Amino acid sequence: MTTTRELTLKTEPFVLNIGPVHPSTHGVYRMRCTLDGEVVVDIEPVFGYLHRGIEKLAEERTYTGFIPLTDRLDYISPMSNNLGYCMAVEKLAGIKVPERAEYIRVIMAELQRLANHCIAVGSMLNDAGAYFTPFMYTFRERERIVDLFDMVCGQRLTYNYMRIGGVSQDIPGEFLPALHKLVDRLTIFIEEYENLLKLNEILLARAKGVGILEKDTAINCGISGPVARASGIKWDIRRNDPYSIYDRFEFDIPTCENGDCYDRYRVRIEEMRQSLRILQQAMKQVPKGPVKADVPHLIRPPAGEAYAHIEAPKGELGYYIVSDNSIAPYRCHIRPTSLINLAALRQMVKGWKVADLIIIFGSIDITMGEVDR
Amino acid sequence: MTVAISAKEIISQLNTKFPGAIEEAGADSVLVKSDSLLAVAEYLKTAEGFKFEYLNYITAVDYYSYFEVVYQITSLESNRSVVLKARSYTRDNPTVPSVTGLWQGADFQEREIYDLMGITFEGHPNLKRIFLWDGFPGYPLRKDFNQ
Amino acid sequence: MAIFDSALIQPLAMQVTPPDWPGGYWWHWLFFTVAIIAFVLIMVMGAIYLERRGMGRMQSRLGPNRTGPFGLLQPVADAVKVLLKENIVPTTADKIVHWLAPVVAFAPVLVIFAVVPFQNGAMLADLNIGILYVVAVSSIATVGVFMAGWGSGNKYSLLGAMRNVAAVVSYEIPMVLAIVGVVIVSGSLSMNQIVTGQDIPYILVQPLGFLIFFIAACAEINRSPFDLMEADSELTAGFHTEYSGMKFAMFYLVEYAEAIAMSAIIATLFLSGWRGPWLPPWLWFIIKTFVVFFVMVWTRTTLPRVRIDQLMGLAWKFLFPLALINLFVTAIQVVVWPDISQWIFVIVNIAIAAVLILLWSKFFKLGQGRVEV
Amino acid sequence: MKFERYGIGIIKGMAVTIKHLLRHPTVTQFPDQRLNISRRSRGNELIWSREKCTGCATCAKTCPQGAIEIVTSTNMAENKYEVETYRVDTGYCIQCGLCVEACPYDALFMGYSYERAKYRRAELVQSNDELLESPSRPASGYFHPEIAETLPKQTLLVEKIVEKRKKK
Repeated sequence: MTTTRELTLKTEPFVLNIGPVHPSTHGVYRMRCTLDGEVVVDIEPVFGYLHRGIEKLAEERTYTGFIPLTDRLDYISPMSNNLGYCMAVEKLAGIKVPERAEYIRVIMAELQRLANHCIAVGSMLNDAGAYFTPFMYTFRERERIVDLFDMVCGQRLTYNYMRIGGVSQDIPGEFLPALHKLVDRLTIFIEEYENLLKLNEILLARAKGVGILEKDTAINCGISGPVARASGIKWDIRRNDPYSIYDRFEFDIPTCENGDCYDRYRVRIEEMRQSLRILQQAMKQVPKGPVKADVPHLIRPPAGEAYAHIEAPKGELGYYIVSDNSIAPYRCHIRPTSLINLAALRQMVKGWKVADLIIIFGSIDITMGEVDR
Repeated sequence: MTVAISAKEIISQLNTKFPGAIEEAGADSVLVKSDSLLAVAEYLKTAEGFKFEYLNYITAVDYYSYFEVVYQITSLESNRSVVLKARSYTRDNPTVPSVTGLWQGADFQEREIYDLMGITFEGHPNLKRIFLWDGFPGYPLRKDFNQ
Repeated sequence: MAIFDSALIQPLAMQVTPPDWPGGYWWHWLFFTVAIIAFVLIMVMGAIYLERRGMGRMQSRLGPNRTGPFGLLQPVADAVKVLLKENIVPTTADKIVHWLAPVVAFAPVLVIFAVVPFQNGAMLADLNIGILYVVAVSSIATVGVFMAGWGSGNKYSLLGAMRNVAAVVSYEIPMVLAIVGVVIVSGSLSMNQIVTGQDIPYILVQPLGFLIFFIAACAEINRSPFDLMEADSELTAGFHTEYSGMKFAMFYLVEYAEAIAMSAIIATLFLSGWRGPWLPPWLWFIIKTFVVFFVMVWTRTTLPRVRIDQLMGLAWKFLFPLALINLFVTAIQVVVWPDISQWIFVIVNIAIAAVLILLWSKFFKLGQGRVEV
Repeated sequence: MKFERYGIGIIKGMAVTIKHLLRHPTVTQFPDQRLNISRRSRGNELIWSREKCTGCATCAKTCPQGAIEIVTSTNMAENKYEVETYRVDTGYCIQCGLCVEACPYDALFMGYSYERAKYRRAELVQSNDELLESPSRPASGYFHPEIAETLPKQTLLVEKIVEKRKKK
């Protein structure tokens, strides 16, 4: 249902500056919105408030020394960042990762996806206005996941767990029992969380049909991850370009057709279920063995270039590394999922109201650490 | 599995279609002359049998003697990808044609490269600095950037 | 409770006449003015405590529990803190309007309580047009809110204030129509007589009216899911973005005092006010007020926020026709079968309400609402 | 038939929140109740063992932030390096733990303690004896499994369902 502009009164557009300090810009994103009353006529994104020059810093660090900095890219899902970077360097240097390390990596990446989607879904629903309740529930579950990360690597936010050729330490003995309990707990939690807002009439009114991203636009803009899958693009790097040991697990790729905010929320919830499926399979199969290939600390990959990409929780996360056979990358480009997913935001929000702008923006799920790098 | 399309596969087709446009064909990448980049990219995006409609990323590397802009494009249907490269041999004002007309997703990435590497993308509708402020001295990702 | 006993023996038809107090009218007015102000302030503290603790527990947190026993003194501590804060007036603000707005918003809320019966006849003024007076006075607070939004010179504030005005103007109509249903059944506009006439709580006799009144009341006092005026995720804080210190405290007070006032009115109109077995009447009144307020807290915790056009659509397309039908049905019942036991109407009205809501829900659709720009 | 538009969804959601009202909250009141942190916790301060350190400076080379400064001199009599200064600028430290991993002589440990904030920036630069292990700054089990075994078991939220939480 669209109404044309002629039916309504002529008004004077004015510019509203949303961000960089605003409760729902998820960091320091800034949108210079031109509004006509409540209707968004145009937005102009302004980036750079969190720019730290990480790509330049990579050129001044050793290959291993850059891993802690990848934690700071997408600080919601550092494990995935670690994984992507390590895979790129392994591809460059031709390192084979031990079996046990691969399993641990997959477990960590899937837990990270759960943790990320917890935040993504929670904060999107919080942007829709449910007073912090969905956010609190998902955050509570994220704490449970983060507990396990804390157990294996000793930090709760900047994990720095993956290493080139494996992972830094073996998982402790109490990890797998705790993971079993966690998977059970999360299965129950998702069911309960579905009751909370899945069929809520107000959420349906707010999110269904709002901020539609057409399939063609999504492809043209290079959108990836849950946002693309919500628009009907059945594209998951875990399945289309299986890395690590993802080809050994059974899981589905949830997709939706409409590409609206509600679909993006649904896709994330479904992905959480699929992640739980992968975890259930993976934790039964973890083999014994070493967790790290014999890689020198100051690794010197042969000169060349490599691009490795993984299906990070937010989409395709890639690292393009050029080596000149020194201890530091010659060039390390990070394919920023969040930045590229923002490319279609302008088309998505045009003509919607300010309140919709917030929920559409929330449904894309970006992290400013990755946008600005 | 995303098969990196072997450059030899498409090089012959590209050579017949655009004679003289290919500078060099690597193992999995095609180095295109920067003035014919747009035509090649458009052909690869639209032509039957290729349909490379998804732009994974754009990046640029400073090799001192030249700048190399790297495009990876993927065909979602046939699950194949190819890496296009274009070079600019000047350091003063390197220019490469913009592909924003073909892939809208290139918008921010080209702005980022312009901001950090100083490569001008001809035909970009809104080529401004994206992360750094206007008037920032120099381009930080260049190898000769002096802190 | 000796002071109330004298009030109890008053005849029901006393209308405006205050009870026969020793010392005459003036003592009565003085006593009830002081009592109302104290009541409002204490109830607001209780409400804030209830909201923060209750909401905390619903979100699986604790809520404030540090100040005093069980955190009961938290509202006091908050009040002291906020009163000591610096009073900031933005340079672009309209100084006089900015200063006047909290006062204009606060006064009418206190005035509402003049006609709320705490016990039989225990009220400042038993106006024979009591409920009309409530409707008239309660909309004045909107002027204060709009003054705050306009005077702040902030675009967020202005947007919030505009939304508030639009909402209040729209929701007055279904609200008044719902009240008229009650008035027809009870045959009086006086709050006290509405209570004395409620042998069956009107929530049963007028289920649809109650629902409409509750929704409209929530919208009018900016309670979630209609808290668009201060939508924290969209407009940071809406109309009181630019307020600090004492003036902010006034707005905070208004917010909760309005909620208490509306809860009190709902308790009076639909939950048979101070009537109830065993406990003293004033306690029944307070309990019922808090029960209604708790429902408001509960909805605030659970529901996302609606959008402004959906808010309007709900008022005009959903509540307004239903309120009209409810009014007609009630009028017919009262006129045609004046002597039948009300219990029959209870069953009939609940059935009618269920059918109407199901029917309207089927045709009424919110959502979409993109404007071509 | 889908009951999508009759308020069923709203009622379901409200049932979830009211259930939570009766459940025990998940939070911990921090200064009073303390959960056991991870045995591998990468805490605030680095712990250095003077006896084991040979002054090889692998840690300094590994540190991505360049926060470790180490000055050695040769002790000709015993034919070994002598560490004169071992200085860590914890203000620059990002607690990545790479130095602990890299140390070939197990002379470095992450700290198990937390709440080690300082009032002055200068106090963040710690050297020599300040870095040794002490009762207030125990060593963590990060990359030292033998220490990890001695530390108390980590409290897991998923295992510990809140009721049994005691006040310390």
